[in-house]
Amino acid sequence: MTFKFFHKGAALVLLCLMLFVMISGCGSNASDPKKVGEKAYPSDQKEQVLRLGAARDFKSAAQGRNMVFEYLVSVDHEGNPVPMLAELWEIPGDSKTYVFKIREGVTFHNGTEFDASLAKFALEYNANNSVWGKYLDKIETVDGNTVKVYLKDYYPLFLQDLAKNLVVSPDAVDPKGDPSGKLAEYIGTGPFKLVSYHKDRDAELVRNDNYWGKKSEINRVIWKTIPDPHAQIVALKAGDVDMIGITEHHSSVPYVEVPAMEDAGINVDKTSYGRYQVLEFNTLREPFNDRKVRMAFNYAIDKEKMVRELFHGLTEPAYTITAPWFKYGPSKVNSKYFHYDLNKAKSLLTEAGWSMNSSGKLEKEGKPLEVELLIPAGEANADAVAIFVQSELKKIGVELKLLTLESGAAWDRSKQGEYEMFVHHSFCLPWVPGGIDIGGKYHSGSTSWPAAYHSPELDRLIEEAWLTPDESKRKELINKVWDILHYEAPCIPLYDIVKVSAYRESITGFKPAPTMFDMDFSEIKIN
Amino acid sequence: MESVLKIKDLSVNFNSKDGIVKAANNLNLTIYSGEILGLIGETGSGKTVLGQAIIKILPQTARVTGEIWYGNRNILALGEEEMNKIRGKEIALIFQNPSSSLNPSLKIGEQIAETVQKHQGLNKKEAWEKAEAILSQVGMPPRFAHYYPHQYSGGMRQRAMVAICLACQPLFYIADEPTRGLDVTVQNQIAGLLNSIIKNGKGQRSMLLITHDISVAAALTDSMAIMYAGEIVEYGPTREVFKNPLHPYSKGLLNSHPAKGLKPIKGFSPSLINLPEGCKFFSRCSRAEKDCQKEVPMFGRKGGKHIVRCFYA
Amino acid sequence: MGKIIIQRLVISILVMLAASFLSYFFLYMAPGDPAVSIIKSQTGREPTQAEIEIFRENRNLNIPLLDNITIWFGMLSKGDLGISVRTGEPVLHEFKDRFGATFLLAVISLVLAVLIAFPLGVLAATRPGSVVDHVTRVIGLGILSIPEFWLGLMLMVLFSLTLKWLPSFGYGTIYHFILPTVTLSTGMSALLMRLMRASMLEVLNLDYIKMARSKGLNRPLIIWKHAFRNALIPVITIIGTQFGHLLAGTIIIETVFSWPGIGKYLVDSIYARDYPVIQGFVFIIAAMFVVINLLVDLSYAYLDPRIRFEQGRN
Amino acid sequence: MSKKIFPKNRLLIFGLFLLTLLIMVSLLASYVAPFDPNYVEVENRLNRPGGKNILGTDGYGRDIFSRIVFGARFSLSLAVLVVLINLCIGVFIGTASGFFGGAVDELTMRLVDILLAFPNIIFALLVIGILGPSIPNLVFALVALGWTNYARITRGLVLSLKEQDFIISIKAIGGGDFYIITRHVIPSIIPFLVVLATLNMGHMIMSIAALSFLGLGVQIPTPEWGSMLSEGKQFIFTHPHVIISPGLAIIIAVFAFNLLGDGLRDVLDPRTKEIIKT
Amino acid sequence: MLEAVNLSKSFYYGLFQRNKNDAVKNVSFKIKKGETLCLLGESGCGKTTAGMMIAGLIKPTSGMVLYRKENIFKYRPKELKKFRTRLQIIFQDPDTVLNPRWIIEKSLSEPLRIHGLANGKESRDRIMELIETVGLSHEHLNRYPFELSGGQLQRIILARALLLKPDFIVADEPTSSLDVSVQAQILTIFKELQKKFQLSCLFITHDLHVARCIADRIAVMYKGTMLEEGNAEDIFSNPVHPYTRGLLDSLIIPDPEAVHPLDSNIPITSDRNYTGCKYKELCDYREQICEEKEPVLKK
Repeated sequence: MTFKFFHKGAALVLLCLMLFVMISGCGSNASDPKKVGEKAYPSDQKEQVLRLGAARDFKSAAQGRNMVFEYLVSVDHEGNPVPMLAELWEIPGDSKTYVFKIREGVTFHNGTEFDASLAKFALEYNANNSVWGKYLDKIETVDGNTVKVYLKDYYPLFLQDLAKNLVVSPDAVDPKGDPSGKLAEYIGTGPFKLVSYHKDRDAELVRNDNYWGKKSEINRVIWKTIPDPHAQIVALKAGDVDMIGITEHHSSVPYVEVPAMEDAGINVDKTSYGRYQVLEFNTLREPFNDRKVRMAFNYAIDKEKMVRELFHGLTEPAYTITAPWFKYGPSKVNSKYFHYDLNKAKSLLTEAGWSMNSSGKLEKEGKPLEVELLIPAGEANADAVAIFVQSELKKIGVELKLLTLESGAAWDRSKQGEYEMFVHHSFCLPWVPGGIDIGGKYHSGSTSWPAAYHSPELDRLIEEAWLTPDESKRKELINKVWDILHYEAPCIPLYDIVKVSAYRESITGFKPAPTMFDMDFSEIKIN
Repeated sequence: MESVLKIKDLSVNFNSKDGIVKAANNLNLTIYSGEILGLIGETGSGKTVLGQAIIKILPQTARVTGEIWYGNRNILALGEEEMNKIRGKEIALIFQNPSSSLNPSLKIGEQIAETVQKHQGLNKKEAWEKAEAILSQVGMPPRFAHYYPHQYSGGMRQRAMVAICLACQPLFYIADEPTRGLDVTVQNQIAGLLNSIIKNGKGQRSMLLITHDISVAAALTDSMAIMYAGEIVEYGPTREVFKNPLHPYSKGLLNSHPAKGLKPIKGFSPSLINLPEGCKFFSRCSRAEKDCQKEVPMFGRKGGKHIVRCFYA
Repeated sequence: MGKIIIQRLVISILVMLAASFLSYFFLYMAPGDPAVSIIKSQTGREPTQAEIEIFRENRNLNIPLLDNITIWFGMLSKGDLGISVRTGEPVLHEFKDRFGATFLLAVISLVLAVLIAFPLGVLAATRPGSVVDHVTRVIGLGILSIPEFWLGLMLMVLFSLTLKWLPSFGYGTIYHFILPTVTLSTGMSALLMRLMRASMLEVLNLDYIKMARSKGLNRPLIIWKHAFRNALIPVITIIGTQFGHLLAGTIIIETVFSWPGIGKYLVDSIYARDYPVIQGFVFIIAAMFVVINLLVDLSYAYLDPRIRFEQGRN
Repeated sequence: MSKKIFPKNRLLIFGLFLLTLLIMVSLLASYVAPFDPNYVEVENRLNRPGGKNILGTDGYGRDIFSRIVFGARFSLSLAVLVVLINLCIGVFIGTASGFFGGAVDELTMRLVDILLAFPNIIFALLVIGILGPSIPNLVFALVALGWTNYARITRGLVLSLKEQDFIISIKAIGGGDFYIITRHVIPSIIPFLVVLATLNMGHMIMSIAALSFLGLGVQIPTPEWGSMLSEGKQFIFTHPHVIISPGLAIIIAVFAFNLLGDGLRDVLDPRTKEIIKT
Repeated sequence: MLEAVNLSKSFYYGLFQRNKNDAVKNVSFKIKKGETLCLLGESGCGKTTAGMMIAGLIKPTSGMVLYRKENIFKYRPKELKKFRTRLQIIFQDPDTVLNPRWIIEKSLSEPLRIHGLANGKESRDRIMELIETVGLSHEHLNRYPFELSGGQLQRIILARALLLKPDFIVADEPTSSLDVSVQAQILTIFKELQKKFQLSCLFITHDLHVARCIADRIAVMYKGTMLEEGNAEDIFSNPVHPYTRGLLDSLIIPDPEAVHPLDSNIPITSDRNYTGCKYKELCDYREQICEEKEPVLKK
């Protein structure tokens, strides 16, 4: 039998055909004629186009969503709830009922007017994905612009949680109008409308001319995805994008690049959002079950030098567990801060029973002081910090071993308390910063941090603080919590992870948003 | 009779990592039109090199000296371009191993047609028609032109090889061990085919038949030259050489054949790298004297065309 | 030939399924929770237990392993590869949106490499021992010693930073293609060139090339018609197997040049423990291997009649 | 025979020289390196080459030259380890399946087909992405697929050897399977394996560097060339010297092995060329 | 001495091993002590496969080989090892039979080492003795196979085969890759040794001239089947089977005076398996029955 099928060029034709199918089937996006962000949109006076260089895809970044969607309630820089789509709210009586007055004159991007019933839908939609949903009893519309939410129990963080809940149109979810559906279309009330989107590549937004608040001068925002931070910087310098760093909820612009950028005439904004990088101790294990050792470690690290040399002095060393200026932050701590003091560190260790041996290493009963620092892979700046801390601890005779684990595995270790030290960072708004909420890091109910510092006294104070609706009493209790924690030194706060945004000289009116998940374009102009 | 090819003082050396291989030493040979000249020798005696030297396809490491006169042209002095006009058109080489000498990825027809296309300026279609005609000339159905070499049996491949060489009806053929490795019956067929090509050439065609098989030589050739260690030791009309072999080696070779008594020559052939001085057959020769070891004997004429390179023959 | 292809297909499909299940199984068994990784990557902090539970419930992460496999099978039979845990979008869409970029990068690099390698390889093989041969050999060997990602970085420093000729990253215009494709094709062309040279040298020493010479054919005809085609056969196989390395290479190059392809997405998905994406991508990549191998087989048959008729003869 | 060939192959000699140099440097790392490779001195970070740091310092003020020297020790020994493990597994499986054939052969070769189809970087990515970066995981990821090539080539060699008359004749004389394998088969394929392993060494050094570059290799602060590149990548536009010299170190090491393998392939056995193509 | 009883070997190939190729079909013969049986046939007729089965290197699909009335395929490992000293095989291509990386002496002493028969000086003496018997000298012992010519290697192999003092030799085309003069040397030595050691021999060849010189009896094979068997003299003087006759007719004699059976017509035969006589396509005496039945060997 001879195989007639392969007569002469048949195989070649087939090959070409398959290649063609593959290219045309998969490369359809590639042949999009619109060159987003290129010269097609000149930044002249008539149309102001802002091109953002972003590390992440538009839809997977909260900052992207928050251009299109808004919340009922937002938070300010310290964490106080502030009105947004809810003009005002009341908490009558038992602190379990919330009455929201919906702002008038707000329309969705598709033209539908935002009212109480749509607010109710948005709340129901979010209840499915939020912790407060567990406390929810029912939602009622009182009239055209009043919504009443009944909770089953007192939930202290309800308003803060709302500051993460997007107000979406019923038309935006799939299936339409179903509160348990999933977000399919970007129909919100925000200052910008999404007009085109290419996954991992770019997105284009135009100004919402019907926006209820202050309208931006910017007509058009181009979101360009550039995952590599250095590539972002090159793009910024080359003028391919106007602004970078602003789109991230962490510092994506490497600190090391900042001086050179400033030299090149690029504006750099450094904003603190109170997120601190910290080294957690396992307080259940030797040697960190001893407060003196924990304190000694705190004294032993020259954070000033670290910030100056490794981070070009762009940020501040941290001496409190989280930023003191937060609403519930450690603003009134009585304990002394652990400023760099080698002698104190050494004497504390001697007190704790660790003595220097002949080879310059600390030991106790023949056991050397060796500690392992767990680094979750991908934790920003963790490697730099680890290597620095390693060299600092070496000076007091401590050998620090470094262990990088895939972050899921590292997280598992922390859950099982299987670590000695752990590079981590504190929470920031709109969550409760510092791990002092119920189930938070320093509460014994924490499932994630069983080996962090816990005590019955601390638990009592935390629980009491969060279960009282009385704001001043809560503050008082929380100050006590911070006192205990700073006395116990459960971790080494290292430095403030400031968010760096960089933008071209032509841009004026840059204003940092209250939380790192938002962007504020209300004053921005391109000259 | 007119001479077709005259080889004068041809030597071929190769550089190898073990030393210089003297594959052919001072060969002189004349082939006359209409005849089949048999070049008889054992493995490693340099006979294949001679065939490839005539058509100038030896590897670049080969150093060829001497003259090869084809008509009034010295082949060794010709450029590659002029040579390409002779190869395949006037001189054709029938290779010894058809399975490896046919291009496995081209149809037999194509392999015949491309020669025709090149030398006779025919277009593709005409060339293919010609190819089919030639195939039937060597006794194969024309449809076989559309087959690939691996679809042929061993004997058929050898026929295809002959067909390729026959394509432009050249006048001079070099057949390099055309019957090697074939079964007895197929051997006869190929031998018959070669014989008919020359005999049908009206005295115009001639052939250099390189073989180690004295039966085939006996059956086909008009005259024969016997090679030993890169040298021709005896030359003469086939009948005479068989009837009266003069050189001790020729005698031994003929008598080694099972049909002729299976009487072996003692000893081993020398390697082409370390050839002895004097007569190369010296160490194996029963009639050798001292001077054989010192001097290479010259050819001596022994009546008619029969010549021999031996002092004592 | 037909039978061989069917046999291969059957085995390949089993391989595809096995590969995707294995990757799923490993991910499922590995430490780490997709809920944590994903919430973390979106918010930059570890989620609370309550948030994790809600997320797991919403993204169907609480289904047991075996049930998940049957569900996946059911979906696969409808041409559905499930939904990404991370983005909540169908895996197939995620793949399609990104594959174009990777595919273009890989194919352009391959074509570029072939265009450079084949003529050079043939040139070197036809002049063994010449200056061209030695130079290409040493340079080829040198190029093969350069790590691709490093080469990419160096090209970036040279052409984007110092000379400012080309964009260092991104996707869109033809200029964006230059650095990544040059990076990818450099090593590949060195490899293919060496292969082509070796294969060609081997073929040029075969009897049928002597035969072609003895027919009086011109040198170019001998080289391209007789030698090149036969020399191509082993090279084609290598190109087929190299496709895997090409994909692997693109993963690294994509991270270097911020290329919006599947490579980076796959890496991120592995870290996010995005089971459906890994499972689906591995399945599709395996499927592509099957197609590539099939194409290699077909081109084999086209180039080498011995294979085409292998079954037919007996 | 060897006397004549070796001087001719200048590239081989050069490769041998480079490799000896590398091995010497890595063995005598503590003498060659002027500084402790892990000594951090942030005040001295990102020094340009020259002065007391020949190749400058990295982002933490560590001496790049010392790190490269110690990195040589690490990269070479890890590559040797992986290649040896691969070689042993591959030769064992390849010999067994080639020599005895049958269902075992069928099964292992299908497995090899599957594994060969898997791009090894993707596989290593999966393994290390799942299990986390560490040296044992790295070795596992590189071994899990790495042996297949050896197994395939060994099997091919054994299959062709098995059919050769000299093996059959020993069977006919009465030599047992074990005798034939240990006395004839394995010794006959050793030249091929040497070439294969040498060429594979270069490949392995690059794979390890690539994985380290992706952050999947060794733990910090181990000096390793790939992770030096990975750490230095952030300085590419401000201080390119941080990534140029480790890259050159990789190239030199890989080049040495490639030259050696290529030269050995030419010298040892002309047949090696046909079997080991790349 | 040795008897082949209905030996058959089929090779299976293709998808699911569905296709079958009968390499050898129902071959039977007997060889007496000191006798040489020549297995004569064209290439691909299955004669090598038959030889390998006799030597116990290939298991037959059916049938058996009896050595001194014992089936060699039923041997236990120990008996098989013993049998290996009694029967030796000589291959076609001497260049490939010795380990190319070993010097000749090492290869030569190998059989003794494997069977633990002799070592040291004793082994060396025996080797020296044999090496001289085959016309070589001790200087050849320290060489590598590639340094020796085909004829010399074939002598070495002969010597090695005789080292274990076998009583049976399977020689598979031992001279077909050699030149005529070398062939004559080897065959002469072979005949001498056979006489000296009282060897029985299965001699496989395609060369009628060689067969005539060496054989006591001849068996003619064609496409896996045996067509004719008999005394060498009888076969040559009075061939019965049309194939044998054709074979003898096509023999070219090294004599330019003779009439040579040159024939330029080519018969095209098919490779397929079919029923009936294997030779029917080329046979001048073909009749209807040849199409239907495969003839059996008769006296």
